[in-house]
Amino acid sequence: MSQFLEMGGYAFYVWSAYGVSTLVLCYGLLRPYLDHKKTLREISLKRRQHKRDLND
Amino acid sequence: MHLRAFGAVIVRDLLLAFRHKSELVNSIAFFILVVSLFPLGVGADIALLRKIAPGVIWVAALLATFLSLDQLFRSDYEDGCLELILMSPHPVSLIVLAKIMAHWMLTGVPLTLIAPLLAGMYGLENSSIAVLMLTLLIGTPILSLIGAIAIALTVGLRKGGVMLALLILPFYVPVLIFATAAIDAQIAGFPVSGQINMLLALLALALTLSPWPTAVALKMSLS
Amino acid sequence: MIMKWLHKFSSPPYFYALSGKLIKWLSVLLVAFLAAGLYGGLVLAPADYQQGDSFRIIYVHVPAAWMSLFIYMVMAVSGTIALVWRIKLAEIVSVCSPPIGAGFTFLALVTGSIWGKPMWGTWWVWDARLTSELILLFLYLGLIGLYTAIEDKRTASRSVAILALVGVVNIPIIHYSVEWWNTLHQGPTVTKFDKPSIHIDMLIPLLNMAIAFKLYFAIALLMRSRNELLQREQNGRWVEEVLEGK
Amino acid sequence: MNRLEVKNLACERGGRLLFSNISFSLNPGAVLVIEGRNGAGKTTLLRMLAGLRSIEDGVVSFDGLSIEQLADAYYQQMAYLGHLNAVKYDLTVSENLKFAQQLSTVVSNIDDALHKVGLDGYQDTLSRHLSAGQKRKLALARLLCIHKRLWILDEPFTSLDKSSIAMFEGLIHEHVSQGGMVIITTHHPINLPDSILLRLTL
Repeated sequence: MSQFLEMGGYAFYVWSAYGVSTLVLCYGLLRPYLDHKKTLREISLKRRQHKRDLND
Repeated sequence: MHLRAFGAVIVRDLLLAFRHKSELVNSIAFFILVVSLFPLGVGADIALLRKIAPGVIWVAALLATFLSLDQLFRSDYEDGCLELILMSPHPVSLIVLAKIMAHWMLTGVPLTLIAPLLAGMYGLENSSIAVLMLTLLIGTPILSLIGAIAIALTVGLRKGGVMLALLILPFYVPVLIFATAAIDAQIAGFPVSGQINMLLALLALALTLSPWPTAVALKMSLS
Repeated sequence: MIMKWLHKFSSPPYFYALSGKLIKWLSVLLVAFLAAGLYGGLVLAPADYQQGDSFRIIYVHVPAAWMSLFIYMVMAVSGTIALVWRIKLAEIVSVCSPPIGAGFTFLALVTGSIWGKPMWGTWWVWDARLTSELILLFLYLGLIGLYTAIEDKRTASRSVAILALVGVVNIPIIHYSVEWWNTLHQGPTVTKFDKPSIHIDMLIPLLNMAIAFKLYFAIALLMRSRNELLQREQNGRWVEEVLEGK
Repeated sequence: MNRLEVKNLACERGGRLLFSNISFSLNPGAVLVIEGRNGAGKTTLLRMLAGLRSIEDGVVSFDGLSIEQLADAYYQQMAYLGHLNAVKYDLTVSENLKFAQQLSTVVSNIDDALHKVGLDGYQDTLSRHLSAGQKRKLALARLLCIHKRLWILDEPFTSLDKSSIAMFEGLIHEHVSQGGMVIITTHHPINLPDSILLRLTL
């Protein structure tokens, strides 16, 4: 296992490259997921407010 | 019938520019300033200066043209003339081409005429200065044509719109590469016809392809 | 038949529901291909005789570089469809793609320079491919900047479509002029940045990773499109049921 | 027979429905007054009719053809006057008008147009030196010296004094009686004969 981690002496380069990739790709999925939740909350908030204005 | 309008737009823009001299001088002053600042930073070693001359002069010309492009639509946009032009019975891309040509006459041509002066400062001999002027003559219209697209896209923006237009500079890369390569080839004594033909091809491409997106972008910015 | 399906597919509520299911299925596929690609690339593939194990970065760098161009094409095509036929869905796709494309371009740049470090000792090399990738990143930033700068969403997406169209015409020109410029200044050096001779065991994981990245793009695009659609249609009745459903 | 027909035009701005299913048709010899409180979308509607703003849903057609199909031909028939006067300050009055004429096809004498709006003798003054009202009159003079059948006027009376408004109402009446058509938004009460007036409230 340690031989695998060592990557023939290039461990730092290979794993930093893969590390950056995981970061970028995860962010790429996380961001829309959170935005989606935020948009849903915003819209329901606006609609509830809209309903309240209507019946005042 | 369209040619009359084409000429009218050019004449009007030239007239406006001459009545409003400051804009004219700005881009030329910027060009001279940037080119003459470099030796102060890089040192006056003539061999080095001669080596970087094509690149420095061309990048300065590129930026000078781009900065002066902002006026192309901005004043018309602010006083409503842009709407008048968009609603004329003539194809908008034709009128846009007229405006770009007027802009080229006001910035591209002066830059080309002043370049030999600055090239002299960098120790270029006459033959490479001739090639420099040729590349500027062919290259500056391409810069105006492509730049016009970005300016049309961002003319309606209030905040930071101008800076955004800078992001069209990547499209200037081919022009910069072939122009500076032509001058380097001349300095090294090689024939320059290859690079010059590439520049002419880019000019033909820009002339035919860029007015249409500029016109559509103007309609976008106004809607 | 196709038009009917396209019409049905493009109606917002239908698309919203369908994309929800699609994302789930695609993520399963993504995990599968990713696992295959990574395992193949990191473990099975033999080390390169010249670069040793550092060549394994190729399994991230090359698919990312392919994706950066692929996404630009997808964006330009969907932008043109949106401009010409005014199909709302195409507009949303062409607007949601730039951030993902920028991500992949950035990834290609970073992994490229990390890969170059052991070979040439410097983080940045004016290699033709890396330079073109850098310019492509500027193009993506321009698109994202333009979209965020314009308030009205419809005009913003059409302006982005125009810039993307102009971009797609210029990308080959930029690429070849940079390539030409590179050979001019660097001359025939041995550190040509091409892929090592591809052995079949090395190629399979590369293709798996490429497919995995395409699946990833589809998922990210669907997620962003659902979000964009929700924002644009927030007054629509179908949004009502979506709110109850959640 | 050139008529302007609008069928269920709708417009959405900032996620809010500004107006919807607006339908009307305007025949030569009529003036359509569009009323509505601020923010009701009057200007947006006019800009859509002028082809400046893209039309998402609904159809605007002139002489039976949609204005998108007509494109340049539509602009031979229509003149739009917005909030901005479209006047170049560094050009003189006659240069401004001459430029507008060079952009259009059917034109008439500049001096007559200036006389009608009360700007005679201003031919060679730089537009910069005109007052706001005079600049507005210059924009109106432009309408007169380029012959367009359909006028679309957005608040044309701003910065005009009483007599100038009356003068301009006369010009509208004259234009309409010669078979022209006018669409206008204004807050001033319009005194034109009701026979030629149509009203639309947003």
